[in-house]
Amino acid sequence: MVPEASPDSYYGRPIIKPPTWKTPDVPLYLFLGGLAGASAVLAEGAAVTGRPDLERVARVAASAGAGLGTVALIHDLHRPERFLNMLRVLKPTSPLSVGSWILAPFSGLSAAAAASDLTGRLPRLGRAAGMGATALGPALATYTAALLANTAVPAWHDAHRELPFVFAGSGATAAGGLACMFTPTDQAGPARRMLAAGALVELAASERLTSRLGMVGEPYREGRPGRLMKAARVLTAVGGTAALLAGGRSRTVSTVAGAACVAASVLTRFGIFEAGMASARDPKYTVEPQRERLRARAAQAASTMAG
Amino acid sequence: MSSSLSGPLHDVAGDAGHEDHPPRMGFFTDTSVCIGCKACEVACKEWNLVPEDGLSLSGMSYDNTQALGASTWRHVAFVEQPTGRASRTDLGMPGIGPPGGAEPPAGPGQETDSGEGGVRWLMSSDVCKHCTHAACLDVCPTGSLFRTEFGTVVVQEDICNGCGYCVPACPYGVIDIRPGDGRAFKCTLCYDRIGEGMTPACAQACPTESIQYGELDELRERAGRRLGELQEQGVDGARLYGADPDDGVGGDGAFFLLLDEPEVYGLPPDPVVTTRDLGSMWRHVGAAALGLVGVGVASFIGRRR
Amino acid sequence: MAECHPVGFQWVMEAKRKGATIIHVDPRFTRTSVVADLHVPLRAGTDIAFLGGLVHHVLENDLDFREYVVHYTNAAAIVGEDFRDTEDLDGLFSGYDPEKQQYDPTSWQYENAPQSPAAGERDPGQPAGPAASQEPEEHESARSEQTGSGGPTVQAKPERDETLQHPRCVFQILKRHFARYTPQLVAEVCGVPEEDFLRVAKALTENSGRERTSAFCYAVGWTHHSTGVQIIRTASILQTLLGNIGRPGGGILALRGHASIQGSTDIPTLFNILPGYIPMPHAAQHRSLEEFVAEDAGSTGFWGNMDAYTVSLLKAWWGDSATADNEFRFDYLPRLTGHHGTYDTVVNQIEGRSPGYLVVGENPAVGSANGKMQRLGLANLEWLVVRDLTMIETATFWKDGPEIESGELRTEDIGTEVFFLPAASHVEKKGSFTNTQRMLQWRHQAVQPPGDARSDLQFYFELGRRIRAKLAGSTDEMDRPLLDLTWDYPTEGPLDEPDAEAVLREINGWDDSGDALSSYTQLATDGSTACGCWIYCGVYADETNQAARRTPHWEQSLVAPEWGWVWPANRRILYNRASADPDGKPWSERKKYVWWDAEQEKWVGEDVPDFVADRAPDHVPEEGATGPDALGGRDPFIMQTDGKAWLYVPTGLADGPLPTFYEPVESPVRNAAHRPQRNPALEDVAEPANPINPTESRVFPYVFTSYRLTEHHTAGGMSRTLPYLSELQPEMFVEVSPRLAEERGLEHAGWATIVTSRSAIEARVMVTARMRSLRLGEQWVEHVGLPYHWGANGLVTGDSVNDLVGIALDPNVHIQDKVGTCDIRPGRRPRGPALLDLVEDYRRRSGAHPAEEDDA
Amino acid sequence: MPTPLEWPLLRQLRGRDRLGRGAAVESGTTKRLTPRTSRADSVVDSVCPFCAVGCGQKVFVEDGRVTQIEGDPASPISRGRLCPKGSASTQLVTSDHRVTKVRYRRPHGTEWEDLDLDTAMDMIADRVVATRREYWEWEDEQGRRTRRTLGIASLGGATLDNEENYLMKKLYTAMGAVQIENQARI
Repeated sequence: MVPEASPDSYYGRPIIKPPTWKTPDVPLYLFLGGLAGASAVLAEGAAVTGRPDLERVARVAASAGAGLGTVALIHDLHRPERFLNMLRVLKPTSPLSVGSWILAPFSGLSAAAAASDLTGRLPRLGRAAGMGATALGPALATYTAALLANTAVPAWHDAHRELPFVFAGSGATAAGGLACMFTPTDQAGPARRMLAAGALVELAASERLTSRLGMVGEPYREGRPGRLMKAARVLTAVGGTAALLAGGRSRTVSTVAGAACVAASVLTRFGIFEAGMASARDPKYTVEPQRERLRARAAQAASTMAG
Repeated sequence: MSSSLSGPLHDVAGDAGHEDHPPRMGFFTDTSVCIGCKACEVACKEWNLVPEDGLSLSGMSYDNTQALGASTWRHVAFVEQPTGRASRTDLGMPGIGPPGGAEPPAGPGQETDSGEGGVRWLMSSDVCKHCTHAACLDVCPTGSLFRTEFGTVVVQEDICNGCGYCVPACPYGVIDIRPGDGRAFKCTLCYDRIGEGMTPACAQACPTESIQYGELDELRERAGRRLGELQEQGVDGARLYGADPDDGVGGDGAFFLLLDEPEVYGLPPDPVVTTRDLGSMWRHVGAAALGLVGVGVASFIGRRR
Repeated sequence: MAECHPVGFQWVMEAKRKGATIIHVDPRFTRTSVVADLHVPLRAGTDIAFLGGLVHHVLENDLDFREYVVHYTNAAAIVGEDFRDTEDLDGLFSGYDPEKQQYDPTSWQYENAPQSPAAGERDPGQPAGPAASQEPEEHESARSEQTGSGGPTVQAKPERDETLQHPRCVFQILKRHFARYTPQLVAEVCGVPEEDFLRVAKALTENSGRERTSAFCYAVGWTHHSTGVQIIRTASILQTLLGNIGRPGGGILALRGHASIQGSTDIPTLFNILPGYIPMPHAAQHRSLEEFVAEDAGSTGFWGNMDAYTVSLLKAWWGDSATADNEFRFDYLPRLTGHHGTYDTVVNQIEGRSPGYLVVGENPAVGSANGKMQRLGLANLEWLVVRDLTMIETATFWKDGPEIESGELRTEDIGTEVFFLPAASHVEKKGSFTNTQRMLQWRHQAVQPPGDARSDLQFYFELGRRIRAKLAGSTDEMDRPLLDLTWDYPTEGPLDEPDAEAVLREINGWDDSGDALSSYTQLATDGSTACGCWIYCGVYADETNQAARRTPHWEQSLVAPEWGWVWPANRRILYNRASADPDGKPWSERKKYVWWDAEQEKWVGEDVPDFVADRAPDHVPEEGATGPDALGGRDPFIMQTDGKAWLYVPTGLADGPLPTFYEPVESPVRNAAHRPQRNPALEDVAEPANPINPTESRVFPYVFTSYRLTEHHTAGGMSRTLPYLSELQPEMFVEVSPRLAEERGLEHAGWATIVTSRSAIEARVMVTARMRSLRLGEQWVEHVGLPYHWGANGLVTGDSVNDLVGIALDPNVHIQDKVGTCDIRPGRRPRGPALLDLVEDYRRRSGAHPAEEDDA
Repeated sequence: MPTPLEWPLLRQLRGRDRLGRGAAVESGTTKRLTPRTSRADSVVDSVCPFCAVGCGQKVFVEDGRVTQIEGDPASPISRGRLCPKGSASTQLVTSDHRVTKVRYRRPHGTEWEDLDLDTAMDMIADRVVATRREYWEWEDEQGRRTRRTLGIASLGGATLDNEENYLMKKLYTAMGAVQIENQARI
């Protein structure tokens, strides 16, 4: 039988279009942006406090993260030869436009800083570049939350308050984690602390996200994205705790905990990405909240009239 | 700036920097007179040279187009609805069909309260809404999507780099990337045609004037009158969709008269432009960025190890 | 109408906007039903019962438009004493010969009317033409073909009783004849509940009278039946009783399916008529021009000038060689001996009597009933010419037809030589189409045809030139008509195309000084005028192509007389004298159209009056007047030989003077209205490939009906090849009700096989509440709905519905039923020879067999 | 060549379209956009070739090719509207599916062959002449004059022009062919 008209959807088809963004390009870019942005902060701290090993690892991480992220971003374009069109305009309404204007200078600056650090040439310019990258780093790590949130994808849009914190925390976790892996333990203290603090922020923000979103948050808890998110949480918690408690004493613990946190950050981004996709595919996540909103408005109007 | 992002905005073209622009143009699609002929779909494709979009039978009544997309800029939905349904065991009633009322039922379809239920076949030609606050346009990083002097929203195919941001931004699921081409496509409200005073291809072809093209203000008035007529005739469920400048997208440049809930036609019941929350988003991003700075600073405070 | 003629339907929507009530009567819930105020599903093929019920309702409750009926119809005419109605003879009219399955209509005449040779004279002992070899005698129907546009001839105005009380007056006969078509019978036959039927009746009758009119629109849902002519007759009776003919907003409007199908009937590529509905001469009675015109010349009305039309046609064709001395070459016309319809031709082909075939812009392998017969015919030709835009199934039957797949035919065994010639499209040539409202519209040429593509005009012109060149010098009398033919059209353009306007000018005709004629009233019997089609005379008036006129509608009245040209005489509504009352005044201000202006002493109005321009309403013709002179001031139906609309048809129909309900040739039920099950005058086509399913067969329990979809065009040659249309309806499907799906285990979007005794096809299943289960008394009737656009070629392919359809013909016009009985089962059909086994099994179990002589 | 000043970012900063959503981001191509019908060399009045409603069409031609066919607003029949089939007319006449070369299948052949149009016409004329002669019938079995041939039949006309039908009926009748039919009966 021709499926009867359903009050919920048109033949069960999604109402909004799921993003055409590719995996792993986009979730990887989210991860790399966070890693690079937070690493820039870490590098600058290391420079200020005189931790050359940590600075080098972080500078390289920031530069490589931005570079690979740019590659991932261009690769995701369906017309990559036109990537420069990203700089035609600067649109505050478009996080991707804003992000392009962050990513482009950040990539250049972080690369210059890393190059200077590795070669020892032009140290002052390198340092200046590093400071520039650091200024942009936190924005690079967090704007991607707005990138996702500024869509009609229910699980992303509705999470627009928490996602930046999740991303900031996840970026810090990753940057700290990566630094822990490649930095001698005696210089890695800030990295461990960043890792732990990031983990805390990320866990708290994620928790708040899933609890506040209610039904629209389902995809974060269920199915494949739910499993990804859960694994990320476990790894973050374990890695964070281990790094904080034993990372200072054991290079092995530090490395493993760092790796766990990097992996957790990757998983978080994939989890969030896929949760959004899932919420876009099922029309109920689009329809039900909207209908609820209409009901609430109607009720309010009725009570205003009655009042 | 707030009215540039959400809420009523009378001069959309002016807001986009067009001086001395023509009035805002749009579509009013009156589904109560749609006969589902799909002339709009074909006329659109012929004019805009949109490629064929798949040759498979969907089983969704007479709708094998299935949805708007990069290669479908007009989509006629077909909804089959039982009316006055009775249980199958009631099939033994003599005959079928509408009741022997004194007056024919007002409105389309047939209703019955005797025996087997009747059926209502809803048809509606969907199209890009050319929102007052268009998320696709807002999020486009290249400026490929832009607001024309007619207040419509158009993709500039020479600019689009296929980033795909517009796709999930649209609260109606209209715009999409065309596989094999890589750019985003959607209805242009025949920007080239209306620039020379011609009618968009779909509206010109539409045999029953279900698709009406014109100045948006005038269309809204016309739609209001038509709704009044239908309500007077007692047509159940008639309503306007997208005509309210106070709605979540500031009203649609292409709006509809529907005969049932929007969801039934695959339309969101209360769409909101995502950039309405742009301020909040950026504020939270800012706070989180600052937080990250704080985390960074804090990480270097304390023991020197 | 919304389904097949969406743009025409805009006017229905316009009417609805102004308050009109739209009623849709159709087994199928279509796009029309969507916007109709009322959809009445009825069993396919029961239209006479439904319409008859409405006629009964009108007569029983005295709801006819009496003033109209008395003055403008033959309701008052007295019928002869010998006539016996179906009420008297158990479902048959007087004059029936059960052995021949034919009527002798002699007894149907008006009282005291002289016998009309046109319809009355039988032709005993006439040998059969090849096509009729199964029938020892020619069918009466061949004769009913021979009436021209004036309809059949009655030689005198009948006796009338304008009180309508005479027991043998048409009105009283009608009343008795339709008495049994009660709402109960309608319910029992059609499956339409009484209450619905009464709503239709009420809406129609309340909308009748001086102030209001109703229009009927129909298409092949009425014509494609073994009782098709009588279905339309029933509608005519109803519309005439309600006063809805010749008035604005009235009429019975045929919605035709091809761009110039009206034109190809007016200027016929049909066997039975010459241009302008002049009959083809018959071997038995038309041995001379004098005989040919005798029966019509001298009758009342404009058909009385048929001799002038014929002579002018002969002059157009044979020019100077046509003179009064040689009867204007009347003898050059080939004669009929029976009917030579397309299905007769196919039988001839199968039986090897007709080896050459030209198919132009048509796809019989998919579009004609009983596809197998069509293809068996094609496979038995010596040569076949196919002209089309795309490679249609008719051209490729020898390599990929269903019979190749099933193993019935082998490509190597098929001796048919096939020429596929690409045709020019409508923008690559100039010419005129005649649309469904008789309007000629000229198309200008936009571009040159590509490659070898040529217009059909050029093809036939060139073919004629070559044939004439090959026969040049022949002294054989058989070649004279070709050699004497006027065939010298000017050519133009890079391809040397004949000038279509020159052809149109010949169609229009000229006088003896060579000037274009402006009206058919100028046509003469003495050979001084030439005219290729008298009803088109005037299309080139003033040496101007009137069909090319394109004054925008916003610059003229609603009637838009300056757009195109409508035959006859640019008249938009036929018989529009009837839009005024007997005294010549408009029936009402609302319905004002054409009226008598006493001051100017002529008919005036919105349209070209369809009447003698200065004939006053009170004019009484002189005794013995003939032709137009015999028309009285109150005789609006000027082409009828008595000037009246015929509620009762005293002569000219093969299957009775009044419509009577008989079941379709294949039906799951017994005829509840009358004893005979099928049309008693039915024409069977006896061929092994054409078995007919028995009545009430349990093996074939369902009714199938074929139809169109908006998204495709006829046999698909112009739509299945186009991506934009193919994607809209990409696959052959079958529509069934939820009840039938449950009964047969059919799954939505799955596959089903539909079987008749002709063949089996497969289709995807659409289970939909739009298909209604109908209840006839204790019995349920289910329809299997089949859109018929698919075939083996093109972008989207599928089995062809016409392979299921059997052929048994309406005796008047030789058109087959589009409904029949079938079985439907889940799953795809067998491939190869297994398909034949399946069909054979069904034949055996059902007892289906080809028609035989005694098959009544 | 666009100057740097036309960089949309600068236009955005200079002009009223500060958010870069309208005037500032228009591309050169967009500014030059015109409907292709405005480039037509000729616009020809025509009529839809599908059903018999007779909707008016306008055919736009550029460089000898049809670039657009759409409804003619002036038509009192259709008022510029077309159904899906009519709307597909451009595709109909420009379709790749159209066959533009003569195809020939010899008796018992298994494949199509090429054939020159002129040769094809001549072969067809030969066959008509031969079949007509072979199947000629002066009178029927009762001795009544028939002056005809049943050897040649024709099908089609409802999709053709009146002028074409006229030449067909005229030629066939002169040939003595009576089995002339079209879709009107099918």
